[in-house]
This record gives sequence, C-alpha cells and structure tokens, in this order.
Amino acid sequence: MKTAKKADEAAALIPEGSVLLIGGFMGVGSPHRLIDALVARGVGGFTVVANDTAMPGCGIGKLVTAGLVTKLIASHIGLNPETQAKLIAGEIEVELVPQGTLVERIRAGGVGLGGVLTATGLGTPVEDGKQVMEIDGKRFLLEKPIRGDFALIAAKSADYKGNLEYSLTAHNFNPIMAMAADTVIAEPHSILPVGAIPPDAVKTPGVLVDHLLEREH
Amino acid sequence: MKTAKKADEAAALIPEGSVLLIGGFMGVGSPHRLIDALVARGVGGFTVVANDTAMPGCGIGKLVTAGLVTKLIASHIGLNPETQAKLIAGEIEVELVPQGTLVERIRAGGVGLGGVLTATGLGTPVEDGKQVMEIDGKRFLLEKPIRGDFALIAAKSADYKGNLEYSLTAHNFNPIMAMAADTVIAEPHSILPVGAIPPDAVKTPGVLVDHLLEREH
Amino acid sequence: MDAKEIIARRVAREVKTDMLVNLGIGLPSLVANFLPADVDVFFQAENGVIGLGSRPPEGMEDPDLTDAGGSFVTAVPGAASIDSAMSFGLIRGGHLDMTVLGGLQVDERGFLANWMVPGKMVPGMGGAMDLVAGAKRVIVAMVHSAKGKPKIVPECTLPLTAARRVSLIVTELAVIEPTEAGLVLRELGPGASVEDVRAATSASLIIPEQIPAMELV
Amino acid sequence: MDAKEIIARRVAREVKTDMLVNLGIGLPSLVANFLPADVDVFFQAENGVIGLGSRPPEGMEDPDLTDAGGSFVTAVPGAASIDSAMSFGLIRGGHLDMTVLGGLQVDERGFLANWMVPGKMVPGMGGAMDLVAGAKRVIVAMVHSAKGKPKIVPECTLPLTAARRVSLIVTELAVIEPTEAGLVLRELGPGASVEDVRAATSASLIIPEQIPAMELV
Repeated sequence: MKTAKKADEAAALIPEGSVLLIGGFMGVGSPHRLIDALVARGVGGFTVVANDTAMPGCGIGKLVTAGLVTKLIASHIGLNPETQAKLIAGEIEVELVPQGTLVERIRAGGVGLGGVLTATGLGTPVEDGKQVMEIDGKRFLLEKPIRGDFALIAAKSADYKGNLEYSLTAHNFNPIMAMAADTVIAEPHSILPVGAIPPDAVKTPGVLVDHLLEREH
Repeated sequence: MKTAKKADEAAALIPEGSVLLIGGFMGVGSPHRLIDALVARGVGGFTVVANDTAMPGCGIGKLVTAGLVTKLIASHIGLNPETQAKLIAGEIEVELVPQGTLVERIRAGGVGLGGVLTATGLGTPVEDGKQVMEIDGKRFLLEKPIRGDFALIAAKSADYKGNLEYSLTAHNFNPIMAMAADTVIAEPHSILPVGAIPPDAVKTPGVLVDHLLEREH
Repeated sequence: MDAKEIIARRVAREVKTDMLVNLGIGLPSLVANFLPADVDVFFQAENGVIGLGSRPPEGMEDPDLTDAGGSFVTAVPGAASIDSAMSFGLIRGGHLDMTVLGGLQVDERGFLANWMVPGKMVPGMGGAMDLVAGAKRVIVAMVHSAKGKPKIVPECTLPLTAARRVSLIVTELAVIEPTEAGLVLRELGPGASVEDVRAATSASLIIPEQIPAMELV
Repeated sequence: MDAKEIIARRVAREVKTDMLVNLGIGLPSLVANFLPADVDVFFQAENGVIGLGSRPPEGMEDPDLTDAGGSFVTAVPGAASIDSAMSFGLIRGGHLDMTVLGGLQVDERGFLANWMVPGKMVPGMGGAMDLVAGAKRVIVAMVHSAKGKPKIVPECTLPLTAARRVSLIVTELAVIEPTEAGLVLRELGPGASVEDVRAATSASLIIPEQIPAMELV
C-alpha cells in the first residue's frame, strides 16, 4: 500500500542535482502540483529529461524560469523562449533528441536493454559522435539508454497500490518514464480504492510506483 | 471500416509457406477459430513464431499435429510431446528463444528498430553465433528483429475500425504481434459498434488491423 | 486562392480512405480542411491520439486532449489514445501511411531540411526526424521559394532532417517527384509554366514531355 | 516435514512486504502457501498478471486467466493485466524484486543451470533466462542432490541459464550464499550437520565458525 503524500513532502524527497524524468507534452500530462512544489522549494541543479519545456509559466517551463534546470535532454524547446535564452546565455546545457529516439532511449533504460538501434537521425547532426552499426545491410545509429533518479509523472487516476490509468493525450511519456527511474512519484487527478481499477485498465502496474501524491482537492 | 470475415475466408488469405506470428500462451489468447480453419484447409509449410505450441489438441498444437508447421521460433515446447517428436524426427526446425528476447525481437520488427541489445542469453547456448557488443563497459547480445507475413491474434473485443481490447492473461504476445506483420488478422470474442470502446481502453489501434473475424456465435 | 490553399488542396488529393496520416503544424494542417467527404481517414497527432477531430467549440475543450502543436482538439468515434512509445512505434515501424510536413529546403537527392537554421533559434527536431525516416510516404508541402530564394536546391545547405528521399514535393507552382534519377516535374500549378518553375528552382529538374495541370480538390 | 516443505518454508522467509515476486512452477510455487499473513506482496505470472491469486473454486475458472504453467488462477484486488512486453520489461529492467526457481545444478561461481539436459527432451528456456539475468534477487529452491548425485558442483556441466551469480540457494540441508569468494554455508537444515552438507555437495564450501539452524515459517 502507498500512503498519499502532500506535494511539498514529495518534493522534499528530491535532492539537489537529481536526474528527473518528467512526463508531459507542452504541459499536457505533466505533474503540475509537484512542479509547483519544486519551484516553491527552490532546490535545483536538476538534469531534466522531458519531451519539451512547454511555455513560460506552464509545466516544466516553470522549472526553467526558476533556474532549477542545469541540463536538459528534450526533443523540442522552440515554444519556450526562456529556455532558448538560457541556452544562448550558457545557463543551461541542452541535448536535443528526436522524439521517438527519446522515448525509446527511456524505454531501453526501463526494460534493461543496452541501447536502441534506430534509423532516425542517420545523415543528420544527431549522428555526430555516435556509433553506426550495419545490420543485415541496413545502417542504424546506436543510441544509449536513459534512466532517471526520479520519474515525476501525472496520471488520470491511481489506486492505493499505485496502479495508474492515463487520459487521452496526457499519456505521452508518462507510462514509459514510470519504468526508468530509481524512484517514481505519481501525481494522479484522483485516487480510487484498491480494486476499483479493473486489471485490464491498468497501464502502469503499482509495483513501479514508489510514491503517490494526494488527490486534487 | 473493416468487414468481418468468416474464419475460412480469413484462412484462405494465407499462402503456403507464410511466416505467421501467432498470439497465445499455452493456448490462452490464441486465435482458436482461425487455427481450426487453417487445419481444415490443410495448406501449410508455415514458419510459426509463437511463445509455445501449447499441447496436442489445443491452439497452436493443432497446427503442429496437422503437419502444417515447417519451422518454429518459440520459447517453450516442453508441454507438447508432438512438437518434441517432430523435432527429433527432423520434420520441424525449431529455434528456441528466451521469452523476453522473443517479445522484444518481435517488437523491434514492429517499431522499426535494427535489433535488440540484451543481457539475456549471455554465457549460454543462446549466445552461439551471435554478435556481442560492449556498451559502456557492459556486454549485450545483439538479437535480430522478427517480422511476419501475417499476425494471427486474439482479442476480447474489437470495433469495426479494428480497435482491440484484450482480457487478463490473454494479452500476452498479441498486442506486440499486431505491430510486426504485413497483414494482421484479429479474432475478437465480440465486435462492438465504432465508438463503443473508449479511446483510453484501446490497446491495439485499428490502423494496425487488416482483417477482423466475425464475432463468436 | 492563395498559395497555401493551392498546396493544401493539391495535397488533399493524396489522402485516401483508410490511411493513417500525420499532418505537421502550420501549412500541412490545412490539408484536413479540404478532404473530400467520401475519404475516411484517421489523423494521428504524435503526442498521442489516432483519430484527431476538429477544434472543440468554445468552453468544451478538454485539458487532456490536444494536438502536437498544443491546441485543443476533439477525437472522432473510434479514436485511440496512445502513449509516446506506441505513437512513435507506429511512425518508425512503417505503420504511418503518410506524413505531410513543411520544408525549408529539398534537394536533388530528395532530401529534406526542415528543422533548423544554424545561427538562429534552435527549436529542436521534435518528431520531424522520426516522421521523415519512418513514414511510408513523406509529402513536403511548402511555398516554392522563400523571399525570392529557391527552396528546391541542388544540395541542402541546412542540416538534413533525414537522409531519406521524400515521396513528393507540392508547392503552389508545381508537383515534383524525387526519383532515383532526380527531381521530376509532374504537374504545374494554376497558371504556372515550366519556365516559372525553373526560374524559382535552383535544382536541376527532369522535364517530361507532357506535364498536366495540377488538379485540386 | 518433507524436503520440499522445508525448502518452501525457508524461502518464504525471504519474501517481504511490497515485493514483486515470481515463483517458478513446481517446488517454487509451494512458497506461496507458507507466507505469513502480515506479508503483503504481489506475485507475477510472466504470462501476464501482477497480483496472482489462489486457484479458483471448481466451475469458476476464467479461460483468460492462467498462470505461467497454464493452470487456472484468480487475481487479487489491485491486480494488473500486462502484455508480454511489459511482463518481461519488468523482469529484465530490474523491477522484479525476487524470482524463485528450481535448479538442476549450481556451481562455485553461483551460476545456475536449470533449463536443459543435453540428449534429453528439449523443453526450451521459456522465461528462465530472462528471470535469472534480470531479477534483483534470484533464489534457487531445490532438493540438495538428485538420486545421490550432487547438484551443487564445482562447475556446471549442463548448459547455463545465465552467467549471473544467483543470490541464494535453499535446499532441505542448507542455505548457501554464492559470493565473490565462493559458496558460503549460511544455515543448516533441520537435523543436518556440516558433514551432511559436505557429503552431498561436490563444490567447495566456505564454512563460517557459526552456522545457525534454518528458521522456517
């Protein structure tokens, strides 16, 4: 059984300098209450792995604005001018990764694979400095697995075993990130009694989840 | 929209010598009506990729008994003495693959990856003849992707767009196989009107499914 | 009819029933407005939905249902929610029938550059590299030249999106098909002559004897 | 108390609340019968369920809910259905806290052989190689010797299941921990002496000064 934590209690678990996998796509499906608690706490130096940094004032954008992000691994930062500005000012290091490669690298980290062999990025700047392998006459880039110290994910609902359901386009990176971190903190909209989520509806088994945020008020 | 086919119409689509990915684990979650139709038709020479061959008289075991399987790629054949006998008699070629490696190889075939880098099988006979790669100081076997000409899968329910839901331990290899074949034939227990399966409940999007078997009578 | 509408109306003719189609943001997204009523397709938004619908009426937005540009959308009956792993599995595994993308440059090899201009803002590639590397058909929908400078060039000077030959280039002046032999001028836009196209194109073009006029939906 | 019950009762003490545990078929499956009431764990069946329950009453079997041996089971409240990719993702990604498996041989390196005897029937490795390569703790539960022949040997003569040192060997005579330095005799079974263990073991054993008696649940 998991006991539901307040957002500030959960944020306090995360040491300075941690590698954070954070769910969400332009803020949709991001753990907003947890992000607000991190901003309120002010401890940073984080490496953030996420699809994007949303916009200023939204989702992961708030962490960037607050100066808590030292390094970013993402597929897209074009809609957040503050991320751009900090990149140009040398205040944040950015590794850009094709979106499909990013999710497969995180999955590889989560399911114990040694890397990802993909055609995406071949012949582009993404190839620079990476090993290219020829397999049965086709060329593939070897991309390394990614894991986090923490995964901070959002879900539609949870039960007190930690089982999670997701909603529509708020799935995005959340189910995969739930597999790839030492500690997984899930922020559900609601928490249901154990047994109220049918086994076939569970998309993240509770055994993957370490901490639950209390439901929304 | 998909029109629902009778089992013998669906079986007739499958040429002699095809590579078939067939869902199921000891017969649970196998496309039983489709298998019966293949046995009734008697065309064979198939390469079958499946977790196991169940037991004589059950699921994929029926295809083996009927002599329709020339080659088998599976993780376990220990509970089907007929598969064993045909292997010893040289009537069927068998490639044994660790179960987790098998599902990842099929997934790689389905999602366009060049291979699977796994620690499973290292230091065992599974390693023989395969490339071993060292990545960041750890050793991994390079396992090749698997694809089929056809995937024959079972589902709990479908809609006429081909969207699929699965039930309990009848998921097994079905959702992954649905991604890894040129033609996917799904055998659902029931078929619902389009819109009756909520988007969040769909586990195989209908765009992956080419043909539906009519519902059970 | 402005250039963008010509392009969108021509690209719409490429979309056939039962396809899975991904439309990029901006110009490509206009294609959805011009589909004939009898064409029944699913649109994918790579952030996680198959069966993208139109914009919701004011006040009926769902915060968990947006497109890849972050705009609120609806879902059609038979839609499926997918996570990023499934979404890019579809794209990279060859399950996406067509992607329509904007372009900065296309060259004689048929290679596309559309994700960054060195020295300018670095938005990141998002899903573009996966889409161009993985989709069955890649259609570049773009105005023929940018401020008088040709965009169809001998060799891209901007960083490539993928080293893969795109399927078709559609501009307001022409439909051009990249082939093994080079860029073939297939159709002329409303009122455009071969000379107009040549004048606006710095790449070599193969000019067949008969070049029909573009048909628009 | 027979040998198997001694082993199962001793292994049961290794199972702690909140673990995810996979029990192999045969002897290992008996462990579930001896868990203390206050130990709250989830059992995984690798064919696709987390939260395996007991056997269903006669007539209440569900054809879509079986364990990895193909026997009908139930699911506990809070159970989750998972496909084979998730199931082996959990196993291979280090999310499985413990697997209990039978053994044919274990050697001084702590390497296990438990999937085939050359010259005999070839059952296939099923999930065994994934489990031994991937689980956090691997516990071998087996009778100490087979028909008078030692099973704990200097070096396995049977094909290995994985080149990974298992965590613990539990027999009716002893608890033995494979370590960097070799096999350490940790506990003695009911009525067994160091000499009994030595006589039934062909591998070298490291014998500490104090060796407590096995405690059983």
